[in-house]
Amino acid sequence: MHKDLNKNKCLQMYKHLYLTRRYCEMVVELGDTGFIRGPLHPGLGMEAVVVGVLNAAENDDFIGVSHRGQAASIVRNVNVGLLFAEQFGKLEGCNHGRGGTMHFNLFNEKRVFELDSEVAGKVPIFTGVALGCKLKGLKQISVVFYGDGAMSEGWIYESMNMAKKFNLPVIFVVENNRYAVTTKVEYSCSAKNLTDRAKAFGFEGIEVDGMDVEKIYAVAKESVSKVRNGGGPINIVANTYRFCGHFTAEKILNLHYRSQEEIAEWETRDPIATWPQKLIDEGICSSEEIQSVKEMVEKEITEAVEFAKSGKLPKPEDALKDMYATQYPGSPRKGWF
Amino acid sequence: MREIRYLQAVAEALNNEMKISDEVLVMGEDVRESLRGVTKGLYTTYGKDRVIDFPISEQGMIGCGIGSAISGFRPVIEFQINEFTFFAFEQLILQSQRLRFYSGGKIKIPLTYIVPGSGARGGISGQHSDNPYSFLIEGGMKVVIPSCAYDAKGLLISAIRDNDPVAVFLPTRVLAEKGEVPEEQYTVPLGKADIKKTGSDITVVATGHCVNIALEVARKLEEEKISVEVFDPRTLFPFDKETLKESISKTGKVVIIDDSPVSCGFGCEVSALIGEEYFNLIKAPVKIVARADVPIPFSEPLEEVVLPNSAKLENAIRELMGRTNA
Amino acid sequence: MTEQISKETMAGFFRILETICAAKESIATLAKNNEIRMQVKRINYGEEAIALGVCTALKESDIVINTSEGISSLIARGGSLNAIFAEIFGKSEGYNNGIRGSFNISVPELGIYSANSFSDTGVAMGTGFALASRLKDENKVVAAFYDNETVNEGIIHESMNIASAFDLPMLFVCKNSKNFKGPIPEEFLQSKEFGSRSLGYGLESTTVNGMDVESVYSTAKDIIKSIRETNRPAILECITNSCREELCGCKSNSDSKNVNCENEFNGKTIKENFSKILREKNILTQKEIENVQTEVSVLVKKAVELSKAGSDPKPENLTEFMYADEYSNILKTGGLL
Amino acid sequence: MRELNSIEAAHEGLKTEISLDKNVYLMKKEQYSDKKDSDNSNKDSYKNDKVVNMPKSEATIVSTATGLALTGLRPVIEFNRMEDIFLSFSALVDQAAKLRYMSGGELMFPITYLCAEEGVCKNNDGLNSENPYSFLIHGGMKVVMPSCAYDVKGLLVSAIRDNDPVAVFIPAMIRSEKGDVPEEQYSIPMGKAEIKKKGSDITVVATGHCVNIALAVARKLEADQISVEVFDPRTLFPFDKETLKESVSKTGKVVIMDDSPRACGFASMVSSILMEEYYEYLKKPILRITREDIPVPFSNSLKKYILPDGEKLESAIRKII
Repeated sequence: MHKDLNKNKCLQMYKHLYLTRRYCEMVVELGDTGFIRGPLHPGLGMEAVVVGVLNAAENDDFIGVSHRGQAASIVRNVNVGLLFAEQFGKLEGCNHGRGGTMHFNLFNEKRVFELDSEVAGKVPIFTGVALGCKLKGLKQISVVFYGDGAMSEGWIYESMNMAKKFNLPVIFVVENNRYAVTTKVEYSCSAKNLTDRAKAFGFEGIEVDGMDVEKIYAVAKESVSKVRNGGGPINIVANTYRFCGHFTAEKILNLHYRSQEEIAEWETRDPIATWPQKLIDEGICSSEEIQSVKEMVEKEITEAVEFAKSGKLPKPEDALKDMYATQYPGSPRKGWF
Repeated sequence: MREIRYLQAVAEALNNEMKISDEVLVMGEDVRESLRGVTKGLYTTYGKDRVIDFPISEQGMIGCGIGSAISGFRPVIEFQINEFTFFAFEQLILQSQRLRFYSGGKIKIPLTYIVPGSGARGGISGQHSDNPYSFLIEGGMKVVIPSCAYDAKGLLISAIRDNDPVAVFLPTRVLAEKGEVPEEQYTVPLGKADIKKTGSDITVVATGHCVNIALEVARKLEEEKISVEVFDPRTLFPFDKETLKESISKTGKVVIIDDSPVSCGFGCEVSALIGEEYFNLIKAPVKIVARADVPIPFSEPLEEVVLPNSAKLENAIRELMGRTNA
Repeated sequence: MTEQISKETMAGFFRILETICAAKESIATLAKNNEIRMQVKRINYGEEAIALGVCTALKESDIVINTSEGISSLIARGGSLNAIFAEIFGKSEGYNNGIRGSFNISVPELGIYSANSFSDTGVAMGTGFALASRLKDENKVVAAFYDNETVNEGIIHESMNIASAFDLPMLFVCKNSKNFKGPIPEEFLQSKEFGSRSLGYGLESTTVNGMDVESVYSTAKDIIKSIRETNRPAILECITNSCREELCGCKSNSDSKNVNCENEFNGKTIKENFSKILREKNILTQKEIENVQTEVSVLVKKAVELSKAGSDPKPENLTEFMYADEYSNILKTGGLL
Repeated sequence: MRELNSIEAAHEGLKTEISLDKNVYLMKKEQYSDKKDSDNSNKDSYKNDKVVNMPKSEATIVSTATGLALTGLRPVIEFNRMEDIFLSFSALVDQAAKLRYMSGGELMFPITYLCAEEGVCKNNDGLNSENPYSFLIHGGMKVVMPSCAYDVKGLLVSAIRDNDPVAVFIPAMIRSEKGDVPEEQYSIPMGKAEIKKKGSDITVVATGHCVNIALAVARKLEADQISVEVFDPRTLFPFDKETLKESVSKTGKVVIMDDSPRACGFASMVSSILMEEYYEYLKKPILRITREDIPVPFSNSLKKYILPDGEKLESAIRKII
């Protein structure tokens, strides 16, 4: 076990993993039953990456996560009810019903921003956050997560170049779940190793098993301290897998891009199962303690859903508010009179 | 005649064009598996050389399309998400649209862009719900937006056979609708509007799924003896002025309903056109019912406010009719 | 191994080089005298050998994607001076009917295409030509030029990734000038040469002295041969001292008649070095060299005279240039009421 | 008062703003200068630590600025070629313009995009002659377009102090035109139009360098007893409807002159507002004098055909009156 991982921390990480998993499962359930609108992109199977990295980072570091990065809010102790409320389109939600599923903004309080409609678009934004840290002399670093599909976007290349040029405190974390929707990473990415993309710019690229939260934690811990001490950007490539489809609608699409065997094989490495087993095997904690975390989580989830369901819907007449911080009469223009 | 869904009509048109001509290629993201349903089954029929999946690199993909179009192919590029047009905006406008012009008319770029599922899809929020056609119109690109299955098949075929870049927008809200579609290949000419319903009191210019809204409102108002003419431009650019002129000279009143942001949008262009050329035919203000100038919010009650809908259209029509009646 | 370049070829190179230099000098003079609408600061010196070496190493059926400094490649591929100058004067006899003007001239009949861009985004277009060649089994190679200005654009990344992932026959020719003060390589790139970025795409990169016609030609010849055989793209990085006022800030053109960059480079260096080699190798005598120079300058003068007397393009043709298939009313009568 | 040209005025405003607010940074691409020597000296005198030289990666520069805003800075980005707007289009329209709303009004993006070499000028060829502001308006971004040196400084200062993304377009044609500019820092409120010349017969809505053309035409027509009111919106978006209402209620006739594409352009927007809200005042068709829907060709003889100019404006006014 890593030296910084004491019993408390280990159990805490388990809670993060399990809560994220339960949250995602709940979201899918609520989506199926019509409580949540639109397609959903849960990160089932990929929880360990965000949990490992965020536990290694400080609580005030800036985090930009992808549409499968729900774990980030959970690690930062956000009330899960705020996320549910947002997905229910309620006023109490973290974006007051404006952003919805893929755009959780908890930046002001928790320094976490989930924005991924643009695939790679958040990467330069968080490169900019790192530049801001540097210009303002802040000690924080910026960590940005993106998928293997986003690696083909020009923005990644430009951001990596800029990060290296300004020696920015930023960690690029690739959540390599092997498929950009249906396209295999070997098909779309021409680099022999994904870490070559970073090496091409002359900075470090580390590959790590994305299903093993301890290994991720260890790699992230070291990277965070290097980056914070002015070592410049680092690229972590975490190999992971999503157990579910790209989005919830995939169930009805009848796609054949991966085999059931492949999924089953990856499922044996599920961090939600392997991590507590390891804790018990190594005698760090008892199965009762694991069980009590589970119960705590179930309670939290139930309460959160209740909270969200009882929330208020935003008032229709507020739909045009908050477009601009400095308001002028007549803007934004209504589309009708 | 048989009835099929809008999306099936699109897929059929594409499939047949690929069958007829080896020059037609399909490019896009996840087009082999066909996430959007437009390219379903094409990969197994035509193979990897004609149905090409791209990495998520929109600029590179459009560039690749331009190059192969100049070399004699007719690529059909699918944008999986409407906002992806923004990523490749430079390639779309400055290159694909302008290369022919700046080469002095020496080259042809027969490209077709398909944007399946444009517009709000319900619960997909601000960055996946745009209808970016006004941007392309301003850039000078030909834009079509079929409103029913019949038009979809005919217009897509025309678009593919056209020798310039044409953007085809397929609004989410009509994709599942059924309509009569002939089995054989036929074309609906670009630049020709269609009167979806004739009427004598007021002209409603409606685009894409708004045509259905307009028809619904028209039927409702019929009971109140307001006769609404529903004008579907089908091709937004080049716009069919003549047919509009005929309609206006009959009715003298216009409401435009269009699902893109109002400022500098397509609605403004039609209104300005009327104000400039048909001012004397008009007897009342030209009203626009369009999206408000904000991104689409996630929450349902908010989304309803931002988007054009039948209630807003009805209000606008009533106001215009009332004003002149008074 | 590279075969010896024949004497005839070398003599041919000299004539082309001389033509390029003479044309550019003439353009610079015309620009300074405000006889053509071209900004002096955009005229580029020092990339002649690259264009010459690469273009002559290509087959006639191959494709060249030009940068905004396109005149060298045009002349190297046998473009007509008259049509080039007519275009620069904006006359209808020009290659693009006077529409395109001084930069980015596209000449389909010579296999030269150029994007409407100062950022050389035509590289992306190049992948399409290469794809078409592969699909049609034409065995063409596409040489796409780009320079320091473009090297940090994401579109380069996307194009290289696509070319490599799809095995397209493309040669990326990077014109890396050490003089450009804008994106200074040392400052903007942590890895020493742009070529090192090829790692990210699993590509081979070769670096040559871009001031040396022979080495550019023979290296390009080898690489192109291997591209044609393997269909694998490659990168050729040519280091130059080229100079362009807007990028290196020197006042080479504005201040004096002499085209002399403070960075000790101008087109003449390449020319003079090359003619020295020709003399040393007894390929051309001083007399013969002078003869070529006189002939070329006469041709250039004639082209300028002819172009000045050319006819202006007609507005009636504009819509035809814009659209291959016109429809009634495609254009409004903007401003022509 | 001393006279400055527009670029000098812009840099003066920007420099003062940088010294007043520690959060304002200038981000620019490439170190070379396109401008004249006088501008160079201006630029060099920026405090070095407040200028960030960015590699040429437009999309990422714009997006990076969005990130900077998240950390509380107020970046000013300088664009020097109009193709930059196209290259960074998604970062502008899909990120900067949308993220505040999508965050539920929690976040703020005080960013200024300074487009200082915009539009047609003598030596610009087609590519640099793009005028892409209507694209940004359609994307919901605030756009200002000053028409003289005084407005340049005042509006730029307002734009920097505004808490939202604002694009400031300084037309290439007015770049070197001089005007009176006070030395002290002042601001011109955004969203406020200005009547550059009063008149009673017809309102000419003119933007950017077209204001000067309109003024010249107005003076010329005075001799013919045609009194032209020249309306300069200054802020294209949000557009000042009230002032336009006053003007049109007086004249009842409008010509809109704008140097951007016609289809779905700024002129269409103004025209549609008139047709919808102020229809009762209108006595005549609203004519638009804009660019053709064709890119600007290189050849001078064709340029004249494509671009709006005084002749076209004059004939339009005469046609209406």
